[in-house]
Amino acid sequence: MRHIAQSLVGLIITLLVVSFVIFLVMEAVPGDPAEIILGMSAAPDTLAALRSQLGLDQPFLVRYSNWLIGLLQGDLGDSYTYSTSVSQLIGERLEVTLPLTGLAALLSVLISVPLGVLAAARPNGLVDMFASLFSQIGIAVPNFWVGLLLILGVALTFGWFPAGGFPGWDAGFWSALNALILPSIALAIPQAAVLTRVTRAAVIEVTNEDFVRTARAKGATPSHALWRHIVPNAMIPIVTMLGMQISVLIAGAVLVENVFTLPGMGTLAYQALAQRDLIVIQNVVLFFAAIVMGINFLVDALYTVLDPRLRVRR
Amino acid sequence: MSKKILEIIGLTREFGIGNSTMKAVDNVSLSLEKGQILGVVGESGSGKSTLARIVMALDKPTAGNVLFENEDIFALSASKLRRLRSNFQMIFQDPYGSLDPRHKISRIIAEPLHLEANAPRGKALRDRIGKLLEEVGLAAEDMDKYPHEFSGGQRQRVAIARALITKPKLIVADEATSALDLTVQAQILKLILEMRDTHGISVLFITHNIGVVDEICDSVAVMQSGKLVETGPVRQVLDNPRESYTKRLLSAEPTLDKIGRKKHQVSESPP
Amino acid sequence: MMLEIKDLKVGFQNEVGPATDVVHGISFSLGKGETLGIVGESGSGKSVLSLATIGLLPKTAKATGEILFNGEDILTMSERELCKLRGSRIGMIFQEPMTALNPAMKVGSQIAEALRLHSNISRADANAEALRLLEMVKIPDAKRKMHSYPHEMSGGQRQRVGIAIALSLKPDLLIADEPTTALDVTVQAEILDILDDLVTELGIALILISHDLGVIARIADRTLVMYRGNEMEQGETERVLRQPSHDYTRKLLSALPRRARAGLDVMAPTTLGDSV
Amino acid sequence: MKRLPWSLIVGGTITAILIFAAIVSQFWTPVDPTAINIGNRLKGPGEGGILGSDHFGRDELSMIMAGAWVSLGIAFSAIAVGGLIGTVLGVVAASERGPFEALIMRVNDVLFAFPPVLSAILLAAILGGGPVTTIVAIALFMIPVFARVTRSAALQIWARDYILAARMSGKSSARITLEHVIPNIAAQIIVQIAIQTGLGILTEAGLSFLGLGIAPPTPSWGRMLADAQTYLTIAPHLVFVPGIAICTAVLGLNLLGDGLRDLTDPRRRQST
Repeated sequence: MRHIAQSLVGLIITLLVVSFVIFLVMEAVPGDPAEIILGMSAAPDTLAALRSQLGLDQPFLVRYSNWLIGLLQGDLGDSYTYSTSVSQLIGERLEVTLPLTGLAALLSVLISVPLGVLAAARPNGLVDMFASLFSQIGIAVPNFWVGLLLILGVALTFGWFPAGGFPGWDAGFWSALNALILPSIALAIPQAAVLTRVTRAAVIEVTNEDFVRTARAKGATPSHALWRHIVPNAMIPIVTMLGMQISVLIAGAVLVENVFTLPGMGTLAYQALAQRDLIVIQNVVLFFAAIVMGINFLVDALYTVLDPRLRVRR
Repeated sequence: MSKKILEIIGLTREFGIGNSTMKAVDNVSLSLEKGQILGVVGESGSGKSTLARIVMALDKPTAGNVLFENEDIFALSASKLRRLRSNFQMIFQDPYGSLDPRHKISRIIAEPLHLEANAPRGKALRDRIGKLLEEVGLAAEDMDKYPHEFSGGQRQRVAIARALITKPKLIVADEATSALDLTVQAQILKLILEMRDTHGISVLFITHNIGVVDEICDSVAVMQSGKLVETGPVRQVLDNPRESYTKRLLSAEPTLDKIGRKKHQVSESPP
Repeated sequence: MMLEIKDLKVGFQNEVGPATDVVHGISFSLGKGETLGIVGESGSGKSVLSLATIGLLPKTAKATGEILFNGEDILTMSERELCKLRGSRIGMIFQEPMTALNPAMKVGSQIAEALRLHSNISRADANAEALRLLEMVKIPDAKRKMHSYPHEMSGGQRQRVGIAIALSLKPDLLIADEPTTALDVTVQAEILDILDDLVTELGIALILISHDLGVIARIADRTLVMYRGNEMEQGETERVLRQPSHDYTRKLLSALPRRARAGLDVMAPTTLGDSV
Repeated sequence: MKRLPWSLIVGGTITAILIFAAIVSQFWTPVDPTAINIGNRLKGPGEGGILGSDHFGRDELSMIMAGAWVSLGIAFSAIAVGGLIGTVLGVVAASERGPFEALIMRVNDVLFAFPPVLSAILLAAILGGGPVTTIVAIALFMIPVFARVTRSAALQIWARDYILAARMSGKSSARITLEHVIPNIAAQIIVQIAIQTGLGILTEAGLSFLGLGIAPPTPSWGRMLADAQTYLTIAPHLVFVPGIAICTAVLGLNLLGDGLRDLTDPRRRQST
């Protein structure tokens, strides 16, 4: 428990630092929001009026703390280009990005864990050869390219799934989910490749541990030893890698959303950059970073469940 | 002038674990005379290895002093301590972990000369290393090999050669023979005795093995859970132990006095 | 004879080149309730011999000869038959108590698992039996320790759990591979006492593998001395230690610290070993 | 004689070809990779150059060769910067321990929260897209990656007795790090460099796919794919050619990394 409390404090401190870094970087952007909104030809006094309306004339630290206070209250300010509040904008986009990354993470676990375990159960066997082929190639393919291939080979050839776009959840659960299938496969394959590799290595490593020999000496069959003793102890490196992969998934979402023209967080960040909508960039980047750190925190907490040795120590 | 080369006075070392502290070494006082071998014997958790590290100034005590030739090593300035270091050397337990696998034997053995101002160089250095290698029972040509080309016992000989190169007055051997096979252990013990006899080096011998203490030590200190239980000349402590822990330790050591299982011992008459 | 090993040879396949032979033709036999000590230094092949006996050699190993357990050859048994045999008819204790137990599983469950693998015993009955076994190996406060994880126990306690697991189904044969090497001497003495008592009480045959002649002397009726995969000699422990017939045994004895071999007054005064 | 791992041979060959093609592209390509030839537009492999041509009639093979230079150049620069900083931080953290180590690990956590695409978007807001943005964004992510790997490898070395022996000789931490720690972890760092260069190529491709990479008309594999999106149905070879180039390059570097690992650590031969 104390360990979890400690890492929670660590998480909050890191989040503060991250938000400060983001704010600092946005300060360095040439031109301020008022100029961007009104354009280059705006009159100086209109600019000044807008600046004070946006609170841009206040000192740096005041503006930073205003942003933080706003964050806590769920008020992230208004987008310059979308003319809605940023929080509403992010909320809408999360409806796409969260299911997309969640589905991809699920798919990759469902592919990689059984594949990696079965490959490790018989090293150099048929499953193992397939698994290593899959992981070598999977690690090397960019997810956006997998996306293009899926559009070309599945969407345009068979027409089972849409080649892009998102109808919204209002259009019905299944048609919305349908639009996310191919993108999540594109996102999942490279990740599943990495995870297969990690699973296989972790399972082989644990297989060589003394306690597995003890279990076999008790009369445990190879498969009993595998699922009852080896796999539970191999979960720690697997979960660690899964946690680290979340940031890769999120980065990948930006690319895959772009390929499938999905209105998610990634597209939002990308479009905001094109339109120099600084306040959106600032908040979206913080949001992404917070998700990455939050997941890492959960992984850390999961360790104590997986490994009883960590419950007392630390 | 005292004949004492090493004096440990009221040494305590605490470690913090979470919110509590644990005394790894608890108010231990010991002394070692010139040319003698002092065995420190104890089971795991007795604090004997922590004691060795402090004596080697690799760790600082929470309280107490370590006097080397009447000089308090923890009162010395860093530069003076560094100069003093060539006077004491250490031999470690694991012959596989104590030699850098990427360095040649000659470089390993010469390492302690690092701070010596007028250390030999070039041919003189190679001659000295060659002589040392022969002294510890290896060949001079071995200096151009790497550690992985040697067995555990041979590596321990290399470690001893490294300890001897600065002509130290004190050597701390931390379980130096525990990782070795019995026949190899006997050879290394013999080598340590020779080293003492020819160079007059004093040895602090840390071990869990009473038999080894009996074999080579002049005096012995028994430790348990950081505390000193009993100390004195080897014959006195091993033949007439005063403390119950010492007695227990001595009787637990398997010997060949009695051969056979309990029921056999009871049923059959002794020879 | 309950166990009869005839001309056992074990070799390991290498990635390139010929196999490395680590056991070159060992034979011995062991009757019910007997204890056999196998002594040797590192590289003597004694551990490989024990793994072969329980059918747990790694896949890269190739064994020839015969290991007859109650008349059936373990080397020709199928994996299924071996699984039935292991744990129920042959138990094994390993050297490292720190790593020999599953770190993520409660101690009680690890003992109960051994019972449940071989019989249709209910979970509750298995747990009750596991508790009895923990008490049998004299673990203090056994009821609470049932729910402990291995890391919450000392090395000696973990080794007792190892013994409880190995003896849970009262096997005919117990193999202990350096069971006390990683332990302190006082704990070693306790573990040897427990092994001695239980083996006698349950009438189990024991193979104890050790590098320590003192441990062998304490518990073995007969002793087999091995060196680099070969038998040097075997016989009654008393005879092997007091009147060794092979030079290597004499060398081993003379390498013992004086104190440990003090009882052997018949020892010829040899010098400490000469070569590495 | 120890047999070389097959992954080392295959990976080394692919990587060598890649580097060779990249260097050659600076002197010679079949056609000028930026030369527009509208008459030759969207030709398939064989009809317009060996690998076909794109929507401006540019020669795909020439663009792939020139793109290799960009890809490798950016990936290597990013690894050089990020890898060096990360390695130094990791090694120093392991030797100093205490608050300094804690601080470095916290900084790592912060950097780790910014996947390269995110920091590239942030940086692009200041600097605009381009090679510098790409290199910095990838390098920033490489810092924690290398710092973690080197720190944990170095900590294992610091626990060895030969380090104690070196300390007893009066050597400073810096000297011990140079003489004992770095030589003993060098193999692991080299393996990381190979694998992370592969990741760097993937990331560079992703960033130029988004238009955050090197500016046109300099060819880059990622933007070739972005352009191909429009002609998905009429000229699918535009999707295959750059994609296979990326895939092969990364595969080669990964195999090279695996091979090097097997070579230096035979114990892991089965486990990876």
